[in-house]
Amino acid sequence: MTATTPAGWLLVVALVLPVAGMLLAFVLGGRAAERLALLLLGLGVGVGVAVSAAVLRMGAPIVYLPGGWAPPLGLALVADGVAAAMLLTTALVLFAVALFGRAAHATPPDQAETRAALAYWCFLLALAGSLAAAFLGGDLFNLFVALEMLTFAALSLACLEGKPSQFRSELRYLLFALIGSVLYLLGTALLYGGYGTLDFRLLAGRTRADLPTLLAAALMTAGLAAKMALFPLHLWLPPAHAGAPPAASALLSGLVVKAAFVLLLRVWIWVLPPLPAMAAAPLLAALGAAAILVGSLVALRQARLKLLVAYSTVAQIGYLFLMLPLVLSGAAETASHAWLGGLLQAGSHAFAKAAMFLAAGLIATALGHDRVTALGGAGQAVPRAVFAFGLAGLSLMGIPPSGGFTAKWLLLTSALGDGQWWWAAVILGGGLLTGGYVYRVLAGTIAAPPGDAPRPRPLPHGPQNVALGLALISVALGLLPLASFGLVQIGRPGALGALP
Amino acid sequence: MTGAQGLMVLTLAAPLALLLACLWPAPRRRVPGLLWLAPLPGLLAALFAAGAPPLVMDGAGLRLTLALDAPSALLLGAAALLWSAAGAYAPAYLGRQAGLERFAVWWLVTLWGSLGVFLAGDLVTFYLTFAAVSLAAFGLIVQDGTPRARRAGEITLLLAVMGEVCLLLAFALLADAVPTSSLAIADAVAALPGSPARGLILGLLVAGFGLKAGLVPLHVWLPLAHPAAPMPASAVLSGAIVKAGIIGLLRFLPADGALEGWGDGLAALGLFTAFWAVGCGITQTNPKTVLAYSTVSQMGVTVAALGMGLALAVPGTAMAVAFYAMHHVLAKGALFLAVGLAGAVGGARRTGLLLLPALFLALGFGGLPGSGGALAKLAVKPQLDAGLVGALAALSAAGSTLLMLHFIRRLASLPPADATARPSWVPLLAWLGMAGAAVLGPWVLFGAIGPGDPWLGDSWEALAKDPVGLLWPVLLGAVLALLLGRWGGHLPTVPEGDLLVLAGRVGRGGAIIGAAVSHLEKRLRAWPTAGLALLVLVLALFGALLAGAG
Amino acid sequence: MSGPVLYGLLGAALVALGLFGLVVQAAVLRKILAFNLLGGGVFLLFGVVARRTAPAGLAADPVPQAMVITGIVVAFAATALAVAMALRMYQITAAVTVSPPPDAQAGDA
Amino acid sequence: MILDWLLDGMVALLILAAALWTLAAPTPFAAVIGFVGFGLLASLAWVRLAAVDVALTEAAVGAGATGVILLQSAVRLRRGAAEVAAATPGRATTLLAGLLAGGLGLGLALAVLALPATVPGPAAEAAARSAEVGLGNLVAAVLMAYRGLDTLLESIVLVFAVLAVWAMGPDRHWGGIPGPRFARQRDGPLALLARWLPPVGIVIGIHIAWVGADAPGGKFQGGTVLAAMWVLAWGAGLVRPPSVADRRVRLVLVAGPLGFLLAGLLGAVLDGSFLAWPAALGKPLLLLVEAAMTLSVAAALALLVVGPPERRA
Amino acid sequence: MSAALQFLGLLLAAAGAFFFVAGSAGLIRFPDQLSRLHALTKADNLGLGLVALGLLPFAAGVFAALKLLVIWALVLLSGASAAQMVAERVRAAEPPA
Repeated sequence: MTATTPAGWLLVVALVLPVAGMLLAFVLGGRAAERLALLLLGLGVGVGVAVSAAVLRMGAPIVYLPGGWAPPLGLALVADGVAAAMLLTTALVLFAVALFGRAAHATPPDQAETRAALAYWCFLLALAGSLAAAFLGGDLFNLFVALEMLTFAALSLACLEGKPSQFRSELRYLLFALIGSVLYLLGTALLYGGYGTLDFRLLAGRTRADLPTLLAAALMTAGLAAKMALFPLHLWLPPAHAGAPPAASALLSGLVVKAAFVLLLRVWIWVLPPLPAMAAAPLLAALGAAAILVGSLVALRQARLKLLVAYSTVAQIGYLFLMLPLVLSGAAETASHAWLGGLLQAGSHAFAKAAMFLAAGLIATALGHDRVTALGGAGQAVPRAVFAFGLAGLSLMGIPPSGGFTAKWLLLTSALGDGQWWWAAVILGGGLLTGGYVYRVLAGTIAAPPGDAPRPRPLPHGPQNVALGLALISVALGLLPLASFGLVQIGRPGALGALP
Repeated sequence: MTGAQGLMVLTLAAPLALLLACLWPAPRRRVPGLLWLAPLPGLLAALFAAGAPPLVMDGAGLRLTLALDAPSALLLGAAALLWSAAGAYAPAYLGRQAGLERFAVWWLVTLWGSLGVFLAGDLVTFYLTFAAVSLAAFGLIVQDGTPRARRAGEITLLLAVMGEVCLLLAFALLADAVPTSSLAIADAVAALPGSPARGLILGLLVAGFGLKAGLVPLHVWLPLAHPAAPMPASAVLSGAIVKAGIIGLLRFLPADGALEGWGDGLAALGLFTAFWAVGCGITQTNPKTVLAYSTVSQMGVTVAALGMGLALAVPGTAMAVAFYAMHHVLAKGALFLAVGLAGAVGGARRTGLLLLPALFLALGFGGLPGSGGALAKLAVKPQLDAGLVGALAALSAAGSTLLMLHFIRRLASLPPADATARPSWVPLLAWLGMAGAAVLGPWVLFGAIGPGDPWLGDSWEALAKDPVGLLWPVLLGAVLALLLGRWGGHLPTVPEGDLLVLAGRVGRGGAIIGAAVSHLEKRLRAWPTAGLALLVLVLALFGALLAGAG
Repeated sequence: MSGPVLYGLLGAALVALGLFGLVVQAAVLRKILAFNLLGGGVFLLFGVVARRTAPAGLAADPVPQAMVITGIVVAFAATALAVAMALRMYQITAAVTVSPPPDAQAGDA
Repeated sequence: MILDWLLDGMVALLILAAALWTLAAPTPFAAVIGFVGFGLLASLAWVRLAAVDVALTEAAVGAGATGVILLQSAVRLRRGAAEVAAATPGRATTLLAGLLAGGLGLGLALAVLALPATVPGPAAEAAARSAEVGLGNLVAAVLMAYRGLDTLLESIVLVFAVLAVWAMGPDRHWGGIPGPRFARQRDGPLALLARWLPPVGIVIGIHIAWVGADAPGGKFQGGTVLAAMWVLAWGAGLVRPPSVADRRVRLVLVAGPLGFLLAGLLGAVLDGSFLAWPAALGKPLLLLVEAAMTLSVAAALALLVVGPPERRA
Repeated sequence: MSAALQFLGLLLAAAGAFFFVAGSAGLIRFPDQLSRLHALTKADNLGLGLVALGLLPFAAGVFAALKLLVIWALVLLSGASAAQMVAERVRAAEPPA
């Protein structure tokens, strides 16, 4: 169908770099693994920027055919607007989290290699590789393998510390994610049976609204929803993300969830025929709305800070599902606004949630506990972390001038423009509730420490600056002019070209 | 970029510059001393940049525009003057407290928002500045750190955020109604009557701005916040910040009478607010709370005037309402400074320097002929003199007089530090300066609103025409004040933020719902239930897709 | 009712059994077994699909078969990981199920 | 025709019976035995579906290796019946789950029946162009060439799974010996088996891997047989698993995927696209990578069966 | 010639099948574990031998025929040692009578 485009080799570099890095790091051992990981993740940011620039310059998706075999026989690596934007976001967040984790996960001088140090850096590289494969994959089965690797990497990162209570929640996460993967695999089997290919660009526009295709779509959507912890299926996310070390939970909440989201978009926007998609999208959006309201409400009542932030993830994921009925609504103007809004929400949430979890981790280490009711003194001990938490909270609430605000404004205007005002009400309600729990934490940290509590010990500025940097990026996304997000529209079926 | 537009940019740039200076510890120590300097560009802009062509900054794809018409120039000038006086007053008043620098940061953000609101020409800038002024005010309120201040701050923040949400939805609807995707306020207001959701937008706008201006159901935060805040902050809260709501209503409500009924509704709400506030105010003991209720009452009268002006399509309504609000900024700011000064001035000097001017200003609110207030009442006379509304307006003037006399009595009963206490000259200058401005300002600018000569000429004729009309409400108010003095004790003491007691029950209801939802959520997290949910989701999606394809 | 369709129905039945086992059975080991049954069913469906998309000359389409081989190895890796975690959990907390003890606090489910 | 239908029917029924037994078995150990039976019968079904490669993989990895791991865990997870009883859902949930799963299965069956009879798949092109790759066995051609990226990612997943399983162990045991300790068997059947079977097994394993190029077989199946032989020797106490910190083991583990990656890069340099098998080097390079992959798969599967480190070196 | 061989092969395979049936009957009917082990290993291994012999004429070539015999030998080896181990385990689990 389409041969390898000029800048295609960049995609291979984006995929091979972290994967080869992980293999080498595993062999070279502890300290070398850390240096290699930092180097490769830094290069990853460069590659992410190069891919996005190439996609913008060409104005069309970049394709690379490994081995020269064109689909349907071979596989294709595809970097359209969505993939390039998410690749860049993940590269930045991963590099930031790597810098954050240097202190906590360095190999102690006296030992040649420790379990936690080697494992952390190898899993970080594996996560980078699997995320790149999940975003750039063009074949639905190839995406299944990438998704599996992603789940294993995320799982291993989460139970790095091996706390007793952690194994049960991680096992729940693994089993539920495996059910999701198998349902997704079942969907790919039916699709292959129906069309003889699994390349989503070949499938786009050629799928019929018959029984196998629709059941395949339903299975794949349910599987991906289970991996994204959409509301009724969120049993595994809060304990898994809260119990993980701060660096891991930042990646889990910020990035891992987004990979399944991009796959969901591939299924709903490319593969599914428009008529049934339009009919079923409100069901998913309704679950998203329930996620926003219940997630925020439960977050408001959480006793522990990390669980509060984890439930905030469950809530913010709901926004991503709100965009489906709007993008599929048919009106070109509404669709492009909602599309940009949804992806901007994905991007700004990635930065904001990563910053929030890192800040929460720092506050917990400074105070020695993370009970929300007794956060007094954190403001003095780790001021930058608290400020980062506040900024990230603003972005999640959607207070101008943050990235979250622009995303929610776009979703709001497209919802109202298309007459689906109820999504607008949910967005605003979600914003208020988010404001509630962000205020609850901030007010706690500003207050004076309770008399008897041990003096919170101030932490070095390095990790705090990383969290602050991530939060600032999330806010800066709101300052960028809307036209500059044209990258995201490239390659979207039915896109009108860049945003007017 | 003409000189006038330069002034407009400078108005916004000055507070930001000081804010930037706060980042480094050395300059941060000197910033509180310079607080009075920040609003001055705003004052200059009001004097010289009124009516200048709007400045359009086509930066980030959003055409950010700054514009200054006559009414907003009036309000900007008065607000800048009050901010400057309070800014000079603050270091002296807060000198001994620890968090002065943090207070300065919150002060500058609120100042930026408060002045910016008058200059904003497009939806985004307006929303940004409005958000700054309402959210940053929280910092000023909780400055003392007492539990009462925290509670007031929390309630203020909660209501402010709800106001923000209403405005966000209203602006989204407006932006959607505008055919071209321009975000200028003028286009938005032009497109308002045409949009299908006109009623919803107007409702949201009135709710958002009414909450900031303190109309009755939404006024509960005002009597709580103003007394809890330190003195200079209360002065600015009551004087300048509340006006953000008024300028919002002025800007966004279409003046060409396309409101079918909203104007009368506003007038009724305004008058009801005026009388309700007076009723609650007279039972208060803390002079600052009395002043807060007086603010609510005066804002009620202002909104009533605006409502009637729009309903009857009276020409020049915006200018008249702005004039009335301007007088309120100056007088109320001065009175708050007076309350701050009461503790520092003793003996004979106390009555001469403090009580007498305060009395004159207080009676001005009732419309005492010769005072600034009288001119303000005259300015809004064309709007408020039609039959029943006229009578109610006069009665509200009497009510104001009663409330202000009650305030003077509470002010006088404040214990002075000691007989020989001499206040430092800065607070004294600030108080007297503001008092002078409250009296002279209206005299000087009265002509500007009337058709005649802008200087002095018109004010004497207007006063001479109907002295009795202005005088009887003041006398009635004085008589009522005497009665209140004797039988005041029997009145039921209304808790600060009267309707808030009801809100308590709503809070408890919310907690019950929260508990029920989280219990449901916990049951959902059991493994079998989640497994069933997954299976149900697959079948439901399959059914929905089939329905679509069928 | 040719051979492959029969195995297709078997695959569907195995998927149903696997899902039922995963949802209802409480012990982690039984869940892992059910997961492998589910995987077996899905791979059988791939096998049936391979027969249907086979061109004239070939008995079966090699592409889905290659996918099945990859799938089996990935499923094995998943099972190994799950079993390692289950054993580790048992060593530390003597627990053999993933549902939290009844008195678990709302948070640490 | 009838005989075929009869045979298929019987195999299908047997598989269903084994699956039902796996779910309904009273003890976990019995369930695992049932599952191994299910795996072997499933490989029979694969032969009936004309997929001999998959049958080999199912028997070796699906039933064999998975069976060993599950048997090990069934033995160690014997207790906890009370906890399981407490966590088992009530009749209503079970009934509802049965209903919903049944409904889904029915829908799936209808979907399979509704699949179009003839679909233009890529198989014809795969067969036609297999000469370019030089691999007679089409499945091997798809695995190594056409969908090379899948196999690369999958082999990396295996290596990663080993590291993940190792990371499950406690910190103090890092650098120690993985897996439980087995006493050295002096004599008896296990010692006999462990001495006689491995040599034969190794030859068969290498044969399967070697013949995979042109006939059913391949690296995963061959690797699994080699791994099985090592596990047998380990079970009999004849050989000790290497320490987790041992560089050589990691090198063997990584040799396959890294080799495949380097060959891919070589293909990018010589032949213009990543993961292409350069015509010049062709067959020898392919065999070299295949051998490295077999070794890596064998090491990975063996170490996955052994499990996380449980004692100091 | 080949028809006679094939007929002989079928005969042998049928005999092998009979031994399998006997083995399974023993598995179900015999009282304790040891005798069931006995039935299984003896009958099934012999049955497999007969079936292997029976299939020889149908084998594709000498190499394939050799493979059949190697398969039989491997099953004999692993079957016998497995049965021995299970018997040891059953013996160890019995109460010291």
